Amino acid sequence: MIKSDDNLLPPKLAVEIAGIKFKNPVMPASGTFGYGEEYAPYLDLNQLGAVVTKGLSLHPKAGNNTPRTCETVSGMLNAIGLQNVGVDAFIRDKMPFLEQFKTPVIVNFFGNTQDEYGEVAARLDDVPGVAALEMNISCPNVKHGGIVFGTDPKAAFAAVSLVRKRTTKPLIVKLTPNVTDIQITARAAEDAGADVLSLINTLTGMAVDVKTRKPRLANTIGGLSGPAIRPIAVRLVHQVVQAVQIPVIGIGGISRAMDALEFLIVGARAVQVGTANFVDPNAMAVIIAGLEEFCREEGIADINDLIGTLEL
Amino acid sequence: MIKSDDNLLPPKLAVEIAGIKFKNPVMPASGTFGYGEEYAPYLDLNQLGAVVTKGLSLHPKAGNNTPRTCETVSGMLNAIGLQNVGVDAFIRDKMPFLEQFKTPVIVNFFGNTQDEYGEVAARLDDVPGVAALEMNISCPNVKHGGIVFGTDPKAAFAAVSLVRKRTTKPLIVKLTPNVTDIQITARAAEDAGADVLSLINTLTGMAVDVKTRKPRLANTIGGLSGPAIRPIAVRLVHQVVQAVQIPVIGIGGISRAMDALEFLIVGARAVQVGTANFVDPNAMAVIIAGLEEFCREEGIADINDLIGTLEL
Amino acid sequence: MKNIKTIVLSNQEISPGYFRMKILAPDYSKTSQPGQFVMFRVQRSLPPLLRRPFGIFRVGFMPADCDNMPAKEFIEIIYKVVGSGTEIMQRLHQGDPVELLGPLGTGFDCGEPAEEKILVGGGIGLVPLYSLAEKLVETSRVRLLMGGRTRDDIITVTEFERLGVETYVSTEDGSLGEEGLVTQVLERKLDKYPKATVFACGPMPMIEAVQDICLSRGVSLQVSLEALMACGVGACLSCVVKGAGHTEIEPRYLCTCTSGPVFAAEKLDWSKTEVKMVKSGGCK
Amino acid sequence: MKNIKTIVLSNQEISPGYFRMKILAPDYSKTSQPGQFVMFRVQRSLPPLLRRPFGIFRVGFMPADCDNMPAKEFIEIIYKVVGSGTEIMQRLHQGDPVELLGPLGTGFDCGEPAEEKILVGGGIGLVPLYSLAEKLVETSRVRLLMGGRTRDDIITVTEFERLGVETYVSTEDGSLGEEGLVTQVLERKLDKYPKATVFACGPMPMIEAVQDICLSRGVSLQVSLEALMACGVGACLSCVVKGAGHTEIEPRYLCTCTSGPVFAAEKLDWSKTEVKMVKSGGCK
Ligand SMILES: Cc1cc2nc3c(=O)[nH]c(=O)nc-3n(C[C@H](O)[C@H](O)[C@H](O)COP(=O)(O)OP(=O)(O)OC[C@H]3O[C@@H](n4cnc5c(N)ncnc54)[C@H](O)[C@@H]3O)c2cc1C
Ligand SMILES: Cc1cc2nc3c(=O)[nH]c(=O)nc-3n(C[C@H](O)[C@H](O)[C@H](O)COP(=O)(O)OP(=O)(O)OC[C@H]3O[C@@H](n4cnc5c(N)ncnc54)[C@H](O)[C@@H]3O)c2cc1C
Ligand SMILES: Cc1cc2nc3c(=O)[nH]c(=O)nc-3n(C[C@H](O)[C@H](O)[C@H](O)COP(=O)(O)O)c2cc1C
Ligand SMILES: Cc1cc2nc3c(=O)[nH]c(=O)nc-3n(C[C@H](O)[C@H](O)[C@H](O)COP(=O)(O)O)c2cc1C
Ligand code: FES
Ligand code: FES
Repeated sequence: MIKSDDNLLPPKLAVEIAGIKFKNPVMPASGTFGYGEEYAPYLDLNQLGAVVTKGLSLHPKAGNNTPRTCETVSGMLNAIGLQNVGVDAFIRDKMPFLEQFKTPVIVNFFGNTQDEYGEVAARLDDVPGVAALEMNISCPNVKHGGIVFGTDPKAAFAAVSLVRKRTTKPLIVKLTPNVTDIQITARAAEDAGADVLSLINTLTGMAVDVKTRKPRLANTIGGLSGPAIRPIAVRLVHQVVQAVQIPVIGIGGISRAMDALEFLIVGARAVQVGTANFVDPNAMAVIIAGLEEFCREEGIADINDLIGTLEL
Repeated sequence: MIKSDDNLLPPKLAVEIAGIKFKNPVMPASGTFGYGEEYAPYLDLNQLGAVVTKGLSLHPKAGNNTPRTCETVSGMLNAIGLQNVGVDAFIRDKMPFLEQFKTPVIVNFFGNTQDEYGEVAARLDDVPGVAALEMNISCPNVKHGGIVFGTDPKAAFAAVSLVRKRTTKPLIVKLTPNVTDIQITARAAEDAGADVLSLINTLTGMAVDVKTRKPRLANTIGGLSGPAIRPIAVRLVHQVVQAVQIPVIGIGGISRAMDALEFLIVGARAVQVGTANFVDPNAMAVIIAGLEEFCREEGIADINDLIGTLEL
Repeated sequence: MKNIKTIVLSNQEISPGYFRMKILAPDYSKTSQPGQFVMFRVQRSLPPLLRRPFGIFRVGFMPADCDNMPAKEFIEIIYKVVGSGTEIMQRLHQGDPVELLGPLGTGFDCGEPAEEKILVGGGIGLVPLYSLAEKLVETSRVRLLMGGRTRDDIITVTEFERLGVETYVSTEDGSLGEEGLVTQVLERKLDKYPKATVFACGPMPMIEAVQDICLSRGVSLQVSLEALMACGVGACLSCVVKGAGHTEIEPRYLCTCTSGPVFAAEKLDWSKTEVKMVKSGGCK
Repeated sequence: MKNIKTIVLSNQEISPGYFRMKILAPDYSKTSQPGQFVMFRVQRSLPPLLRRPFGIFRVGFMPADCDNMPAKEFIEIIYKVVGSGTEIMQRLHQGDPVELLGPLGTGFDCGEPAEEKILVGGGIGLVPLYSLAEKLVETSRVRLLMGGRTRDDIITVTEFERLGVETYVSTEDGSLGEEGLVTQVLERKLDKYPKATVFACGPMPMIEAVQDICLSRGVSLQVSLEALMACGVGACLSCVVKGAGHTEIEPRYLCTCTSGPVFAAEKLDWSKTEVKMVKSGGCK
């Protein structure tokens, strides 16, 4: 490891994943940053490693009834229900805004059948501004009793294989943490042709209003995110990094540079910041600055020298 | 539901589970209350619904290297490694103290093989002061590549079946949350003869010291507990209650009466309080008082009328 | 609209359970519109995790600390202590660091000058009506119908009166003003001024009743809604309400944080149980 | 030993990064022994989740507030700001509510009167030695060897001197007292007083060096250790250290919170890398 010096160049934060160059390893997590434009007044999108969009489906999706979110101890539950404008409206109405920036755009998408996944991927394939696709497999497979693709290694393998055939873009598969052995789904996604894995999506959770005796979410069950889940996310990323050869993006409860560093040290090549954007629209800029400062203080010339340096 | 009145009797908090009468539904979670004597100076053990002991094994167990614990955001990781005095020393040295109290004693135990489980259960079977056994199935099965019993429904079924044969005491099986579908392990335990299920044990997690690049626990991975995990625990208890006929005890992140109520409303018949004991040795007394106050305010004459009243 | 790290200037209890907080807020006089809100970060550390939305009561200036400094621009919010976040807020002191994201959302449309303007406020719902009244009194006759459960819920009425707003107070228990619901008073006023424009903010049952009244009389109505918010900027889709013409097949969700919090009544779907998204309060 | 809900009486920075806090603590004069500690709950709400262990610096009395009230018994703790919990602690004010669980653990054994007593303190490790010194000076000659990295780490030396303790200061950078390690001074003192009893508290490398010295000279040593604690009462088994004779096959773990924090050196396993459980500090 080359030691940098205060008098020398600033530490290099750029990382390369699946052939895409990111100016730094920090990007938003899908669903917490809208289509980018919502946060543009507060944060220069050119500062970010990438922009990751809200999850898109073949057709526009209404989402769940309200209440859709609920704060928990150091976390939040959400059951938005994947409300989105649909892939075509996205390409038509949202992409032009994002193309103004020099930042790679990663489009998150999902389907309720294997074919829907394939079709969305295909429609995005020839959109020039799209740097990569992120396939969210935490969705119920309506053709198989609603079992979530990501919790069934076979369904995950089949869906990823199909998507792989329908896109030439780098394919990131986003894993669900709600499984007994994440190494199995990770390998299934890798074997099916994923270029990158990202994790974790939210952990399923629930909260009850003890006065009304009703669940706090209209959907009863939702996804837990935020600082509370970070130790679980770090463990899962650590396990996945050991199970696969392809790069991994770490997600879950990151709100400070210190948090991002935990993921990089266990071997993530980049990180996504979710709930923290709600708490501070400037969170990612602060994290990027914090990574630079940490590298400087620790004499790390290139952040790539830090990735995967966990000492066991 | 019979409405109580401020002028009438105080609300009834007693619950009965598997034939055991508990004066209220609040008891400590195994491993957070030692063998009872540690907290006796701070809390009248006669106030509690039950005492639940540290997990016991056939032979004394040394536990892991240090550091064994680490605070996380609104939670903690532990990898104590099940250090304990062993079942015989427990019966000889610890039971006499616990027998002084009028409170039922639940003995938590574990094994690294099916036979070890059976043997510990058998040794406890004729100990008069022991009201019930709580079988912790979150342990690696050394005979099957170290896969945790509780994550493998077949291994869980076999181990519980064996223990069932070797004890006449009520048998509580404590489930691990680290599974894709907890309803499957819950039913396996029920089918194998469990009288009661308790959940959740800790969620596996990890934290990294970014300066030293080492895991914060000597064991690398540990169990996450505390308020942070409550939404996950409530969801799992809700799912298990719907999957089985036998009573369920709710555990996970309970530190206030409000928290305990969430579990009771989704259908738990009793709750266990873990990490909160460390924060406040009097936590369980405060929770019991809070349950009584809630019942009074809401006009609930008997806490059993509240159990399982979730409105969907 | 931006995020500023700033400080509390003062924080006082103005009625049991209701606090009024002054926060240093440069530029708000130029940028904020009546009916807009801020996402308030209670403290840098947890809890609470998420920011809390509060209407802007008013924007003002304080004399500069010394000659060569600019006057201090501030906003005031008024809040009721209801849960974990507001419990921490009530203990904040002058000088404590907080963060403001704002001004956010779509505010009131002041409409044509010189019409009769009726403001209907229920409890804490009064808050966004003050800045509106400040603007409306410049051109129109303004009446405020203020309702609450008891007299403790009737706040800042004097300040509206100082603006020249005619105020009518009613409480459910009769402890202040007329006994009964504010909607009774509204019916009477509309009998007298059938061409008035109505602006309402308060608890959902009140808003629904006001909407029924205005709809049946063909009176123009704007309502300011509350919804559970995580981001406040349209990114999380937590705060949606159903827009007019919403169906399961062709959903029309509107974000309260961007399309609202103020909506012209005709933009919303008023079929019952639809708009009551925060009926059960937040999560504790 | 019990848990009390109490208040902060004062909280002041005594050296850069070091604070001294007085906490109302009835009965501690009767119950607490030199070397014992408290589990301190920083605030009722999160964070931090767990309590933080602190040695009791001293127990004292303040005049009663008015005639018919008892004198106010208090304890003092001295803490260094190192992480999330102590960062919140430094902002506590007089009157703020806190909780104390204590007095906990096994303290120092004062040994035979009239022997030579040498106290070795490194930085914040000085804390538990003060109450010990108060007791020892009644019967014995007491010397304090106080070490730190820089002069900022040398605290409360005057107070030891007022007790009649001879103090010798050394700093690694020579900014106060002798330049070098406190162990150099210890060697010289033991050359002079080979029959002394040594009491040491400080960072693990210092404690290990002191142990080497005392062992080789056959000098009796008691050490006060730090360990990561969750409960403080022997229930969680987080804080274990390896006892003398510990092997993988026949483990001998001792709880620092109950068998310690003070241990006679011969009770511990000193084979290297064994006792260094908090080398990397806590978790953030
Ligand atoms: C646009 C807008 C303007 C508002 N203006 C005011 C105001 O001027 N004065 C005032 O006192 N209150 C106002 N509210 C309501 C205020 O946001 C809540 O009372 C406050 O967030 C409660 O926070 P808590 O932590 O004390 O309560 P908790 O119940 O602990 O909060 C838990 C969660 O629920 C949310 N929540 C709880 N109650 C409400 C509610 N009624 N509306 C929306 N979210 C809620 C919180 O924001 C938080 O995310 C406004 C709400 C909105 C949406
Ligand atoms: C018996 C005993 C007596 C002590 N007496 C004093 C004293 O008088 N003055 C003083 O300044 N410090 C003392 N310490 C150390 C003190 O407990 C820690 O500095 C403090 O807990 C750090 O808390 P934090 O939240 O600021 O740090 P963080 O690093 O954020 O704490 C995270 C976790 O690690 C633990 N931790 C961190 N550092 C230590 C440490 N050195 N020893 C034990 N646990 C640690 C914390 O308790 C907490 O659980 C003592 C420790 C023990 C075990
Ligand atoms: C409100 C909300 C909406 C989300 N929507 C999506 C989504 O559309 N697609 C997706 O893959 N993940 C979605 N997620 C999950 C996040 O991308 C992320 O994986 C998760 O929140 C954990 O990260 P965090 O703890 O930093 O928030 C959503 C999360 C939240 C809180
Ligand atoms: C320090 C510690 C030790 C534990 N030891 C055991 C154990 O021996 N057996 C067991 O079944 N569970 C053990 N647990 C798990 C708890 O009993 C409980 O299931 C878990 O902590 C979740 O509850 P909580 O969030 O209230 O702490 C332990 C937990 C902690 C924190
Ligand atoms: S609060 Fe996030 S979209 Fe409105
Ligand atoms: S701190 Fe829990 S056993 Fe010592």
